[in-house]
Amino acid sequence: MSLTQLCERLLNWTGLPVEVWVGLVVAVIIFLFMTVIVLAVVYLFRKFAGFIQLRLGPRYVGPRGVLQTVCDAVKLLAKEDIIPAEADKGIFIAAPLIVFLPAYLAYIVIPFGQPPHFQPKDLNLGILYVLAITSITVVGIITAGWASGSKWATIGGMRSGAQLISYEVPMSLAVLVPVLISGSLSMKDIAEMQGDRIWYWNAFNISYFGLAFIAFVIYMICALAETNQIPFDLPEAESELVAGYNVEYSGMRFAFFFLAEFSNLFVVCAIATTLFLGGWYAPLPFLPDDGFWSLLWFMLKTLTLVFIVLWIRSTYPRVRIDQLMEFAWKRLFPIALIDLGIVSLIVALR
Amino acid sequence: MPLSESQLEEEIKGKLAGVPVSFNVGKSGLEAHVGREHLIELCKLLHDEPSLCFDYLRCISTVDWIEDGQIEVVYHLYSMAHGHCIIIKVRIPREEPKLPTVSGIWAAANWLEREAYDLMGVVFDGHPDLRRILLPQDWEGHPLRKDYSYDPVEFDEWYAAKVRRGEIP
Amino acid sequence: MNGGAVWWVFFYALSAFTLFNALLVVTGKNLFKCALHLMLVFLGVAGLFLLQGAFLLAGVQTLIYTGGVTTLILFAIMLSEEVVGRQRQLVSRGVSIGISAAICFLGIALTIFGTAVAQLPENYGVHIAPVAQFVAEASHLPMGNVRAVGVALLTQFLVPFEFASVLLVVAVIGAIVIARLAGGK
Amino acid sequence: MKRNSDSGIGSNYPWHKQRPVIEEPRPGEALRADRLIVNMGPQHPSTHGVLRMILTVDGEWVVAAEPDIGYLHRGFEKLAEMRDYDGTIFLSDRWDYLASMSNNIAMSLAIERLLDIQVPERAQWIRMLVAELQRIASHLVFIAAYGLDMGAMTPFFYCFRERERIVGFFEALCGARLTYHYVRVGGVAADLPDGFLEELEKFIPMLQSGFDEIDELLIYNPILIERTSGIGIIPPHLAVSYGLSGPMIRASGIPYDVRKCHPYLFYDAVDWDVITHEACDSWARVWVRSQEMRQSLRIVKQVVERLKEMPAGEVRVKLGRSIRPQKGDCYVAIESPRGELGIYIVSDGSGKPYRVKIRGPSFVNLSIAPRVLPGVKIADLVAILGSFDLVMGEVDR
Amino acid sequence: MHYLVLSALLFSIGIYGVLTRRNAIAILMGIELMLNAVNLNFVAVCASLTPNQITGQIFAAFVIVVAAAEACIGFALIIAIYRNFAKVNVDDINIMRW
Repeated sequence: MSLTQLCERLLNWTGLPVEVWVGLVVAVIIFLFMTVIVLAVVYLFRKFAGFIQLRLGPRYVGPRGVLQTVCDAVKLLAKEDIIPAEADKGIFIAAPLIVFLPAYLAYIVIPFGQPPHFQPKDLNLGILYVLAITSITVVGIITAGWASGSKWATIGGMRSGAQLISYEVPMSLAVLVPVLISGSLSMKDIAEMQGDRIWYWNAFNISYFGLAFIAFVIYMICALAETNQIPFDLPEAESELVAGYNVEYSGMRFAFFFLAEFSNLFVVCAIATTLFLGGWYAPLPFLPDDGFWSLLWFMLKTLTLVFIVLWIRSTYPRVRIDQLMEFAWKRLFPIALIDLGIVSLIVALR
Repeated sequence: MPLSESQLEEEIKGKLAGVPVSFNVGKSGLEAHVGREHLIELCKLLHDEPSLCFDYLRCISTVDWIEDGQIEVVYHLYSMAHGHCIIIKVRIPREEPKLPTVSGIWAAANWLEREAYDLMGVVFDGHPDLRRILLPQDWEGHPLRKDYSYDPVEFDEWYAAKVRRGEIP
Repeated sequence: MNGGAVWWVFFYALSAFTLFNALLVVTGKNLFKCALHLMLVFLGVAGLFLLQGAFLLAGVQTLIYTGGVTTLILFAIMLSEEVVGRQRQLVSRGVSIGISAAICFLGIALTIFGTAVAQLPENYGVHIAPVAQFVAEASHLPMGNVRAVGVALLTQFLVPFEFASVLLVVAVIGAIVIARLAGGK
Repeated sequence: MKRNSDSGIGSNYPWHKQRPVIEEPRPGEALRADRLIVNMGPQHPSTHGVLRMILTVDGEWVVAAEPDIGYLHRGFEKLAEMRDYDGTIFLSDRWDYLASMSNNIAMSLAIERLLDIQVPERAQWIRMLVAELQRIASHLVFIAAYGLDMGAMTPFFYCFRERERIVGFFEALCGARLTYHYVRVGGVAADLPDGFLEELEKFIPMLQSGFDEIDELLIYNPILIERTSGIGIIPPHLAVSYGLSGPMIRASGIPYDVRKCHPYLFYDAVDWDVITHEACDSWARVWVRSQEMRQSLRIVKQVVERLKEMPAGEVRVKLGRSIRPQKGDCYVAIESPRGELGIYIVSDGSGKPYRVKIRGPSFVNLSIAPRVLPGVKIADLVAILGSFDLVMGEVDR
Repeated sequence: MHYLVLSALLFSIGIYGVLTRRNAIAILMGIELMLNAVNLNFVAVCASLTPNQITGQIFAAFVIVVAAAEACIGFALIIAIYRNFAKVNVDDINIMRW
């Protein structure tokens, strides 16, 4: 009686079909994986920002400060969360969930490694699913701004909402380029289409005369704006008059926002690796990239992208709100459009 | 190119028809003592005259000579073009410290005069917005006057009265 | 598509969820909460599409409705209501009129549906245009649905597709002009 | 026209009674502009110190701005009248708390001018050395704070690393890190500790490379340039008429520097040039300050050579127990990092100054804000106010 | 068959919403509900009656597109009305003159 048969009998006994249970287990795994990733990224960011700014990052909690973020998380959970008087409770509690869910749901589609057992569920919609999900965060942010009652948070919510929307458009166009190149929406196919040679990857694919690279750059810029990173981090800018949308949140709910922000960052970089940097493939053919190796390569690439984002985050000043909007509509949008047009021409001719 | 004190003195005397101005050279350059009525006339001359062209008002100070019952207002001027500077002193009686404003000529005078009004009580008529600048608007008295008595007990009662009247929450 | 018992469980759950939220949208007191419930309705409808195998449609619905239209509603609410302060309660008027209209419509609709389904000839849909032949085999596979819709859009329904794009452009420009003209800023 | 024709159930429903009162939009008034009075400060992260700006805001644009100051008013001028001459030096540290050396120098020069005493040459050179180092430290704080306003976290640490070293030298010199009262009437409190000049000489090249790093990191950063250039324009004639001074007036193209126009100490014996920029906008003000740091470094180099050759002599004139200048008044101005810091002292022969008037450069520089700020976007407000480099201690005195 | 009942219910709720709401935005929400109900119908009919054809789904897609455009225009109008009359209460806005 091997373990699987035991599980089989157990699951049938509960009457529900097996897939439901598998789904639940996968969901729990993803949640744990995500929290670990977020804690690691936050720790890395603090250490790295410290290095750039001539100071040491967290050093005291745990060996070389590793447990610092864990303690932060515990502190946030334990802190008493206050609900402002004139905030309407219902939405106030719902808002962080709306913001957090998309970041969490997007993990299902990302192929972390060799498809069969490293990708939770390969949806044929892939990219469309991810775009649809990330557009829900906008609603969550606006509700957060509105629900916290204070005039400043509402205006902050609207401003960051407008920012997210205006950067979603060029982002979707940039995402369409690799979809066109590989001809399918599903993330698995796009990654496989790129093959395991570095010059086959979309970003560095010379056969498209660097157009895909332009799309990659546009995607990263929009990714910065979507996750509210430094050049575009207007909502939380403390020196601006208008405070951010999460100004009234504290304790557990703020942890949700915090978790959502960093897991969004990781998700965006993961998608970038799948679309533009050849998913789990190794840069050179002779390097091993099946089975566990594929996971390693994928994480390596994603973390380098996260590294770049954090690097930009700690060196650049903030862009002004109208420059930010103008940059999105007047510069990114046309370039993305033209880029898409030319690539579709090439794909049609080829 | 900057005129020395003596040349400056002749220059001004030449231009000034009938305005009683007395000059002397103090520790920090030429001083012109003038009456309250002719202040504006002198300032306009100093400002507009191309050869003098005092376009930079460095400072307005007020001194409270309590023995001879006068307040002395001192203007320090400097000319960007020529590089020479002059000091104008005006003495006004302590009881009715009225003086025409020069904020029309030099915009810097706006705040400096408001500060003089706030701390010394010199009223500059014609000033666009003569309000207290450093002290709270409802402060009584002008601290820099020699006869300004400030005793903390009296202040506490004044403050408590205001709180009772509900002006301060 | 109509699978076994699990399919029905999901169907009833989703439809109950959607109807419940729709009722809340209609009878909600606070406008902002109505908008959120509307968003949940959209998600419910997207789920129902999935049950029907219309995968692409579910994705499009989520992207356009939950992402776009709900945000549009939220912005409209914010711009037109006082930003903060008294939440104007939505006084519903003529409740009786509404209910009566809804019920009589329901009656008419159900009778039509009932009779129509009964009279349908059994071989409805047999005569399929040649192009649709390719579409037929592909439509069942999940991946196929997306491909099928794509192919159909650009072959069989090209003209309406172009019209739709023109309409969208006109709509966007029109909206900007209206908002800007009145706004004057 | 019957209002509710559609319902037709009868017209006794309440809403018939309320005649719809719609105020016809008067022809001229296109849009009900809802002006908002907004308070920025006195505890706002980007106003350095306790400055409260009362802004009337119309949507995104600032319509009027009125600074409300006086929160840090400690009444120095009245205090000075109750202290003897030597005591006023200790007051001067707290005017412009970022550049307390220059305050001390201004006060002591004014008193020395009253007493007509000759300060030993070595003391004058030390005063110049200390003044220029203080200018570099103060400009570093400005650039760090300005970077923070713009959202760049990293330049803050680079600037403060350099500043820590300078403050370390000051500590070696006079034991204090912020309020030094090192410069006294008649000279300097103590001579340079031995090894001080060699240490300083080793430090100068490091500072030079530090400046280039900060320039490349913040001043020539494209986002910063795009964000600060073209806003807060102060044309030259306005700058002069409003009596601005220091980097504010030099950024509008007018080479007015107290060290050049009214030379004091040995500034005319040292070669350096006045930095001006024609752009008259916030970025120009930031650029002028960063270039001025380099000029100050040049001066420091030359002063260190001079001090090296000079034998270690006495650095302070022996004055009697209490200083009693005869009757008279005098005005002395020096170039503090923020502009022309002028002291007007009137003495009536007694041991206490009769009247001390402090001309704070930030006070006069701030007076142009109500003229420059209207018509600016809220987002730019922070950039413009930051570039004024205000220190509230000096504004409120 | 069950889908038809569901979409009819949804549609009637939409009608109720449109008729009883005084706020213009709520009315537009009601319209959105109705459009969704229609979409549901399209997809249901297409899947049940013609399993191997997807014309129904394409039509539903077009309905979504048109509905989005309509919503966009609708809300622009509402904002314009609010800007001039400072209220979005449908009863009072019945004067054609702007």
